[in-house]
Amino acid sequence: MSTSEKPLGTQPLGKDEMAALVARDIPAGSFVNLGIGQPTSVADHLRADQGVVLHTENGMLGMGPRPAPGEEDPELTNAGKQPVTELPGASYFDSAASFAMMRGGHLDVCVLGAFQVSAGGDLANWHTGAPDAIPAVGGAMDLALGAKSVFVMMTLFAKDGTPKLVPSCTYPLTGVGCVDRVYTELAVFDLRPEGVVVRETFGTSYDELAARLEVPLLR
Amino acid sequence: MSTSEKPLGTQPLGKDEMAALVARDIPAGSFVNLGIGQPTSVADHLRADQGVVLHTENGMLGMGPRPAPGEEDPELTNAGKQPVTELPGASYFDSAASFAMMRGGHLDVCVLGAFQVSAGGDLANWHTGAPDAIPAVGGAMDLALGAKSVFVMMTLFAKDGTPKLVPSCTYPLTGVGCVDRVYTELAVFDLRPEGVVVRETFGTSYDELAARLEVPLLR
Amino acid sequence: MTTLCADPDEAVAEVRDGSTVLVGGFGMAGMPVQLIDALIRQGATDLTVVSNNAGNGDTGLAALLAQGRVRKVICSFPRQADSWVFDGLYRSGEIELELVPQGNLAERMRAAGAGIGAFFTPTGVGTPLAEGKETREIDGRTYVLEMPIHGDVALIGAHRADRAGNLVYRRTARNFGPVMATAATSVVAQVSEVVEIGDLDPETVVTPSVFVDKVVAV
Amino acid sequence: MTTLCADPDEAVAEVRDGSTVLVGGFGMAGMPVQLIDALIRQGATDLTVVSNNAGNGDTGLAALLAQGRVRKVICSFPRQADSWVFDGLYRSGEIELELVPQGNLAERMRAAGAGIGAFFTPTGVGTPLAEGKETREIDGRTYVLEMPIHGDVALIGAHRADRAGNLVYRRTARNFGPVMATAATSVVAQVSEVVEIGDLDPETVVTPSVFVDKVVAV
Repeated sequence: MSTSEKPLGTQPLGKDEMAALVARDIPAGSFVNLGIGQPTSVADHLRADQGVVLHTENGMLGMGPRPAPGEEDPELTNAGKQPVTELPGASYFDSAASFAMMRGGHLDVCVLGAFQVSAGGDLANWHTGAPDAIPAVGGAMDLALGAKSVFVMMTLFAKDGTPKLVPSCTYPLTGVGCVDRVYTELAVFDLRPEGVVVRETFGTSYDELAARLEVPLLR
Repeated sequence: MSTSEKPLGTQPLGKDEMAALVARDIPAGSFVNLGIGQPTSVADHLRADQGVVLHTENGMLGMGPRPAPGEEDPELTNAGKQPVTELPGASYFDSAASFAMMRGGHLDVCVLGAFQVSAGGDLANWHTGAPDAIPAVGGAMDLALGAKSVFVMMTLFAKDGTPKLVPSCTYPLTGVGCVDRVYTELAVFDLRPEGVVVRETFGTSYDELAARLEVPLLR
Repeated sequence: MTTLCADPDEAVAEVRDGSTVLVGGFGMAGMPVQLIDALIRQGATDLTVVSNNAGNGDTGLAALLAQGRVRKVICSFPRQADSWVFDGLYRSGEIELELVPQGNLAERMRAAGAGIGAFFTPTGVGTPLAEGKETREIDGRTYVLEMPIHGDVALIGAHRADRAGNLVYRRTARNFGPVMATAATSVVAQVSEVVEIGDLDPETVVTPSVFVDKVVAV
Repeated sequence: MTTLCADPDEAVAEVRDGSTVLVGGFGMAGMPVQLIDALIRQGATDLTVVSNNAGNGDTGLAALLAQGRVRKVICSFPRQADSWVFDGLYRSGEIELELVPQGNLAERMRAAGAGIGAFFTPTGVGTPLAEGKETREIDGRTYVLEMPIHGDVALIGAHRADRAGNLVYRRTARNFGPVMATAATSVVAQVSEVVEIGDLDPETVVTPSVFVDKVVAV
């Protein structure tokens, strides 16, 4: 899809708008894993009539929103160890089955955060490479491969101004060639075999993006 | 254990006596798979106070005896597709879990029939090697490896008079080095790293057995 | 998204020529009889059938085989007292057989469903069924490398489904259903009863809805 | 045969120095808190602990680590906001860490329990966590070979046991319990309640009694 097919946003997206955008793009009836952190906010924007079923890696399909205060169940949490609820039609299973479900390609969409994404779809989101950092990977490497479509939500530039959509990741990889689409505050990118396609822009233009990124862009 | 430690039987065992002997030797509290065919008769000789729990490869622990006529449930069968019953404390699981339970070494004893057993514990019980035979293996190769102790029940000689406990199997193998003990109508043999030990005899003697078998025997 | 089908014919309508079809059941327990009958009517041919057995008597799988619709059978125990249809086709060279120990059959489908590329199993080592396959000694034990078995379609029998597609089974009829449900691109389940969403206890669901594409009550 | 223990101390009495101990739980859900506390009192040292996390705050696993009783941790996510005990030991080189992606951690224990010698998984390929490991391309996809993780002991938390040792879990507290129960030589489960044999529906048992050695109600 070229950028001309959609109205261009006039200013960069806020976090909430990004989450709403991702939610809009998830096909009805999908089975979806929202990772941990920012991507979990996508749940707040899914419409009930979308019929999306949420998976959490710790062993549940049919995860519902945070419970009302005082109704938390310590034995019902999401992957971020936050209390959640159970929706009708839910099911529970053990960790081996939960990751088999992901690794086997049974989920439709997974939404993840990232430090860097390469033009070829490599993902770096578990380790900054800092020598004194204590490494921790959790389910990140499984999630990176764990769905038919892997979406990333991230800011397009790091705090120091360097792009996070790069020709080649400099941070340690989480997965190789696994990312299908990247949502940022300035644009949405499809990572395709033929290259990086700008799908939509927000408060910027294709030419501005092309000037700021080292990655060749396609319209 | 040498043969002198047990009273010698004065005549060969009948099938029922063999089954009773196997049942006697199964340690209390064992989890046991009785294969199909003749070994299943061992169940009739287990005492309730032995607390033996029967496994069937089609996905059940806690299998009970054949139901009363008219009370058969087509969805409750053993590996021979015969109707069985459910005992208190039973559980059901799928085929992958059932064979994982066996392959992972969680069962204590498996009792199988055989065409041939070698002195080194190789088992041949699935195929006679006849060129026109239609091959069928079922769970035989899994069962051969599927317990901490694998017992075989068989006649010691084939109909043509040739021994079935042999230096090396001539029939196609089911498993290598997997048999621990062989129950026959004439003797019980332990297959140990140091050789074949005659554990008990029935209506014959160590010397007679040694003369009729090509396998070196230990007392 | 799981579709509730009006009848078994609708449930198997999309099976294509040349497909690999996983068929549940151990003997008659868990056998998706009505789905197989619908597949016979449906007409797809040149099939590879993966199932524990290869048909009994003259109905069900045996009838599918008798129509010459099955190119290859992957199973553990084709030879039975009443497997004359398979026996005849096999002896006359009209059907291909890949014989797989029952546990490897289940585990190979489990691997397909779980995204495992291959696995080392001890079962079959040193036997004719491991001939020509890669073996490896690991921690003093010899294993043979086995590959996943993927299905294009799985036809399984379960006890009860909810409208979302969650399945529960009954007794030893569970057998190959849950693992086949993970191993096929399209999964069709026949059940005795379809209940409302919320009527199955989430703790007791054996096959979660994500694996199930079509459900039909028979 | 499953033994009902009078208290958690009896349940962990036989853990030996140098053992590999699988510890269930994802965060606090399914964490066998009383068994860990008993293990701290019991005194076994030079342990290898396999668990999803590496302890939080100053209690439970963290307290075991703080006593210098753990030589090595095999886990997926040691670093957390309150993992200061592990962090300190790791930075000072007093504890060894084998970092394993969570799905590989579960699958490696599943392999141990299922008698699988090794398996090819796509998870981790091309990352630092696959460095030095054998890789192989199968059907156009690259996989890394991963080995089983066996435990000498598993300490798990379940919801309810019957006197035979069958276990059921509750909600997302199930997580690593069922797979750890298959992967250890001796399996100890703490539960909220022990019921009579026959009081658990056989269709709903998640961990069959064959896997469970000791049960203690807490």
